[in-house]
Amino acid sequence: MQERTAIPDSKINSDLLRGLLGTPMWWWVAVIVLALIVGAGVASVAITFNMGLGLWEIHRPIMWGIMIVNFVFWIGISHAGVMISAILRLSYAEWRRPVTRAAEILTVFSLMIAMVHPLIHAGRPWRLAYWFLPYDFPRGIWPSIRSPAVWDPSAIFTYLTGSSLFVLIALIPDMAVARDRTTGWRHYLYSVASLGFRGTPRQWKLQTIAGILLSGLLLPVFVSVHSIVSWDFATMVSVGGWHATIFAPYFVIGAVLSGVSAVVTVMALMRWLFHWEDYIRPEHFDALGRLLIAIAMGWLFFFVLEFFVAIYTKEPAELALREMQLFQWPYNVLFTIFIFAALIIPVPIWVSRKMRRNITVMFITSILVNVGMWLERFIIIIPSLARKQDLTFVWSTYHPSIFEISIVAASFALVGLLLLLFSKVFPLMPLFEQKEGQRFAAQIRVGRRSIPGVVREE
Amino acid sequence: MVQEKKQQKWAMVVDVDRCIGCQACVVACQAENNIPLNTEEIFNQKRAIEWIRIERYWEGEYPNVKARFIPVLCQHCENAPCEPVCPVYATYHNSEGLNVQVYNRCVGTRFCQNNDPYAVRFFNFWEPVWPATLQNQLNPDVTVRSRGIMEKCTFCVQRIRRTTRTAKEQGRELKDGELAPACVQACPTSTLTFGDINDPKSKVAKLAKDKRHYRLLEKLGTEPNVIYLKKVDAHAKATSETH
Amino acid sequence: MPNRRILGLFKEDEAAANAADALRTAGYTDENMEFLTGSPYPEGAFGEHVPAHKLYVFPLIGAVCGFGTALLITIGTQLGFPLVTGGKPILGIPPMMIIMYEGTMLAAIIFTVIGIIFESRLPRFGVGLYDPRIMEGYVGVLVNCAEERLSWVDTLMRQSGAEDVKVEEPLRR
Amino acid sequence: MQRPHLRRTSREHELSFAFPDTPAEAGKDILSRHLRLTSRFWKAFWVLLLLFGVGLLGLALRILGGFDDRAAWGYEAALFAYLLTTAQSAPLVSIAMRIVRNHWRRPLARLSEVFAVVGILNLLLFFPLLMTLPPQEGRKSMWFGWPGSPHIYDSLAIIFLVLCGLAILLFTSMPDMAVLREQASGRLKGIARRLSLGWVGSGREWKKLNLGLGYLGALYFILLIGVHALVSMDFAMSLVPGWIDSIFPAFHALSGLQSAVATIIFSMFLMRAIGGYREYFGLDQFWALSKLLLAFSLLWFYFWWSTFWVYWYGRAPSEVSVLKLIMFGPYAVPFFLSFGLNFVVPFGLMLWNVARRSIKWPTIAAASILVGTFFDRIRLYVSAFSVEDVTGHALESIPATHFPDLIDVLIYVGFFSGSILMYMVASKVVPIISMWEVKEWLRLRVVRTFLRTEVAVVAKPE
Repeated sequence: MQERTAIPDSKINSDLLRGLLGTPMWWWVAVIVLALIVGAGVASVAITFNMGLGLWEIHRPIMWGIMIVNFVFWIGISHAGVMISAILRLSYAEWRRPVTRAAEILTVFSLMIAMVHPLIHAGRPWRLAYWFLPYDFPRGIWPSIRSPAVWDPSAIFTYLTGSSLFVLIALIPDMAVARDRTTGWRHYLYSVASLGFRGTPRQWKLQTIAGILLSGLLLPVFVSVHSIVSWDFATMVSVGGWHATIFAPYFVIGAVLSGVSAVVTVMALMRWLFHWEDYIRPEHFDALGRLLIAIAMGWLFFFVLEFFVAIYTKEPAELALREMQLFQWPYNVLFTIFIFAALIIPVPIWVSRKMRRNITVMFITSILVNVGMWLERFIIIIPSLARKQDLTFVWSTYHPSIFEISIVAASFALVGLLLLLFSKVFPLMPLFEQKEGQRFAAQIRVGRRSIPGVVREE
Repeated sequence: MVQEKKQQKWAMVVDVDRCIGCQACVVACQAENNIPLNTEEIFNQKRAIEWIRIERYWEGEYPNVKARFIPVLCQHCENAPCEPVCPVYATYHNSEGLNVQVYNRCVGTRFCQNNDPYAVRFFNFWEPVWPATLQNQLNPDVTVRSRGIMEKCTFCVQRIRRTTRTAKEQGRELKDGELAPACVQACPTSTLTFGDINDPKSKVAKLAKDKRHYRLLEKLGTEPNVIYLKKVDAHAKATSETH
Repeated sequence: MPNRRILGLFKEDEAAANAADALRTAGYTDENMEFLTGSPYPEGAFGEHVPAHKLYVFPLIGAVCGFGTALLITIGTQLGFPLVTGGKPILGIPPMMIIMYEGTMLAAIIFTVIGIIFESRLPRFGVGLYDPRIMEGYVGVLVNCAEERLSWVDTLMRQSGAEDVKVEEPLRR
Repeated sequence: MQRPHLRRTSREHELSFAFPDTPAEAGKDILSRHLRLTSRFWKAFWVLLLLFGVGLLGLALRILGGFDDRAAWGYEAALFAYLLTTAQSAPLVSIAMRIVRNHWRRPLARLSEVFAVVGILNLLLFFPLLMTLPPQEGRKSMWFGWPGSPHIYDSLAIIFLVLCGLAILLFTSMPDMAVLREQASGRLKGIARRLSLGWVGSGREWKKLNLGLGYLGALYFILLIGVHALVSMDFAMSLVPGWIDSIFPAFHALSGLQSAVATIIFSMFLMRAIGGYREYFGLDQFWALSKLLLAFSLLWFYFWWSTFWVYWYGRAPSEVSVLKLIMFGPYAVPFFLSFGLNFVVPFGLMLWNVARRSIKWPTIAAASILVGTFFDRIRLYVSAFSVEDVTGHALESIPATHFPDLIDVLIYVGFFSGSILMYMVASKVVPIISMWEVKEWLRLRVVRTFLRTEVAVVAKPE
């Protein structure tokens, strides 16, 4: 990319390890505030376990409330990591370098958070072992693999394991740097974490291949995860609004949209909080903005298809459902906010190069998108249950209770908290990627102009 | 279909034409199956548990409006959408065509209720409590369900078991109409008929062939074992919106 | 005769490459010469052979194992307790495919990671002769040479621009 | 500087193409190849012309047969969709790669853009097919009975698509036409003068050209996806009661992308083998495209599975009957063929890097995809057209398999040779290798010494 400034390796190290080696005031403040919110959430979970799900506002036939909405949302966010780092690694995009780690770690944490939701949400959490672990051998009964509720754990477990290992592998060289920079017990800790990495050509070669090979392996998993989550809904023949064949790719691309936006948010925060202006530069936001436009357009295509094919059958239940989504309070308001926040406001802004390079604007739009995408999940999941079938007398509506809301709030706080704690122990930006980027930078002279290029060796 | 011909397959016929909406079946079911009391508060929470319920809707324009009643209970579908989604086999299809619920397996994902088009599965949001005066009225043959699990109509499986056992003890075949779920027994207008639909001579089998017969949400292909008979009047379209 | 390690630290990678050339002409090969860098360099940047590896075998083995296990589990769980649900076949192939897919990928990824660690000869207990400056951008040329040639290599490195040269402690016996 | 370890490094495939290294030589070389006109070309020309005539005759017969019997038109619909899916989608390869600023696309950019001319041919099939559509009342239709629908809007969409493709071809070939204007002789010189639109190559013109190509490309992309959606819904989905499959238009478009890549790979192979441009299509192009091929083959399965899986689990009668109709019933054979050739074969081949980094295997995979897509279109359109009663909630009875008759064969032969003919002629007017893009490429890439190794440096101007 453009305006590349050569930074000596030692400066890169000290800059990017800033989070590990120093603890600014804002860090403590943020951690405490977030911890309080998380605490509130934990408290309401405890109360729910103690007194029963009656505390929530779910009822027949809307048996899944915003807890599941939030589950789907976090699964969506978790698609940021592999999307960014895998796609960009495989396409040798130079501007991936500062982005990858933050994206991957966001994946891991949001996936963990997502995983918790269905467990909290179960009627008898103390019997969850029955759900996805084999039990009761005398009767020889195992989980029913015909159930979407069993595909989910398998997919999420695979994805979580994969992406965590991905992060850890990429961390090894940075751990070596931390090892050489620290002393005392932290030195020992990092020595262990770096597995005695010394930077021989073989180790670097493997490190590079690992990035590409693991990306290639994780990409199909990442597609499968959200597809399988979407099939929780799409395979339900009884819920007209859910039973659409397009759900799998529609959810995946929606997830990518919200995930990449989340990465933009995190990057902006990193740039501001850790003062990494030299590393997270406007052109990175520029590139991400361009990517986001493409994703948003693709998502729009699927969104239109889903909606259109649903109404063009003119089935009464479908029409009733769409009527509810579009025109009935409060869904009409939510729908309007969703479509404006996720599409109509941000995309035209991203079209302008000047706006794409304005970090504040990108920060705000990225948050807007995620507000919109959260509401999208709400709009998909809740009204469809409320207008399940033609049996008008079971139609209903839903508004979340304070307990559900506090748990949702806690989930957001928890991701922030985990990220902050992570930044204390591991560098949020891959050091060696930065150095590599500088080694591999080159210039080509054409006539009077010298054009920035990059060394290519696949 | 899962079971060979000769075996019993329990079914019910609901003659909508006869139903007067007296709710006797609801009360009987409540008493028979230890269903927790549906207080007004629980009703307002839309969490009332009624294994069989009378759905009432108005037909026609004021002044000449007619009240229509349709009893809705678990349809015990052959291809029950609610069964395969359960991760722990808490609900499955047994050899007598019943859609059974195994309470102690249930972990309460509430997936089955989502994929149940008739909304006839019920979740225990609260620990069930009975006033001391009612403690002794509980039916000893029926489990009291704890909080956090799903429950639903069983066609009074406890009665089916008891009657078949006595029949076997007396070494005779089960007679048609000999056994009836509480709701059928309580219905004053004999709207509900229960029996073995695999036995061509049974009342149910005959009624099921009536030209008025239809089943709820047939387009889903769930093949319920509860068959409805249309109202016989000019306003037969009253039920038309349900199929 | 006993061999000892000697590590030359170069600020300029060009200098390191020169030293490597000189050592090669003196008969040292990749077997007893190693380059330590703080970041990836293009392959063969110091004229070293491109290290060969068998990483691609690992995911394949993993995939096979994962697929087999998943197949056993899915078939076993369905036949082990044949309950009819929703009029679906007892042995439903499509649902099995989902689980088997995830199982395959899981094992493939885990094996790949093992492969990466194994192929990059890690974990390595203790870094041996090493210097923190390497991760700060210096290039280290690590030579494993005979006792009496240590001084010769040392001077060679310093001539070709080594900023510092470290020698391994003699192992006492 | 040659060291043993340099034998396998990046250079091998970065520099795998053997054409001259300097822009000037490259331009001269391409020009000389372009102006060469063999007798073999003329032989092929006349044969194809004859066959095309036969095809037109067949079409005439079919039209005389009338439009009321929709089943008879099934194979024409499939053919139309097939041409749309392969030839008319092919320009996307160059367009997309230009948008992401890939360098390896440059030799094959023109190759894919020239396919736009086949679109003209496809219009001949499209308009008769419109006549066969049943009236909208009583059936589900994406137009909700709009006045003039679907005929007007579908026609507009597809005509715009063809025009847009031709416009891209016209503009992107302006600079080369300017060269021909100076260098060529005879009739070609005259054509070039007209087609070069007075191109002189000023800085402003270049700027405008790049910008315009970007916008037109985006427009073509959108139009193509739109046309795929319209065609798949109007000519297949909405004709089958109970076929409510929201991913189907997307699946249709996706297989368009897949076949586009396959088409390009295959024509690259032909260009190497008989086109006389062997040196210009190296491992670069094949390797990069075969990666795309792998991705698209996986996506093909993914999109197909989304339909199959949701229907399999849902089990509503309407869905079961649709599965029977287009997959496992009367059209099971074409379906399984297309499943094997569109997914199993290309996936099995392209999975291996060794195969991806070759000329032979990508070509085989591409060929199998082209055949597979053909059968895919047959199972989708012939089945949809053979449904008698288009009203109702679900498909009552599954129609029997409909086999092609002689007229169908005539039309197929005619239109395939017609497409090849148009492409050949166009490729003799427009240089099939974009001179200006290749030249620009050669300016933007150099091989440098990095310490003791050699690396290729690629410049990416914004």
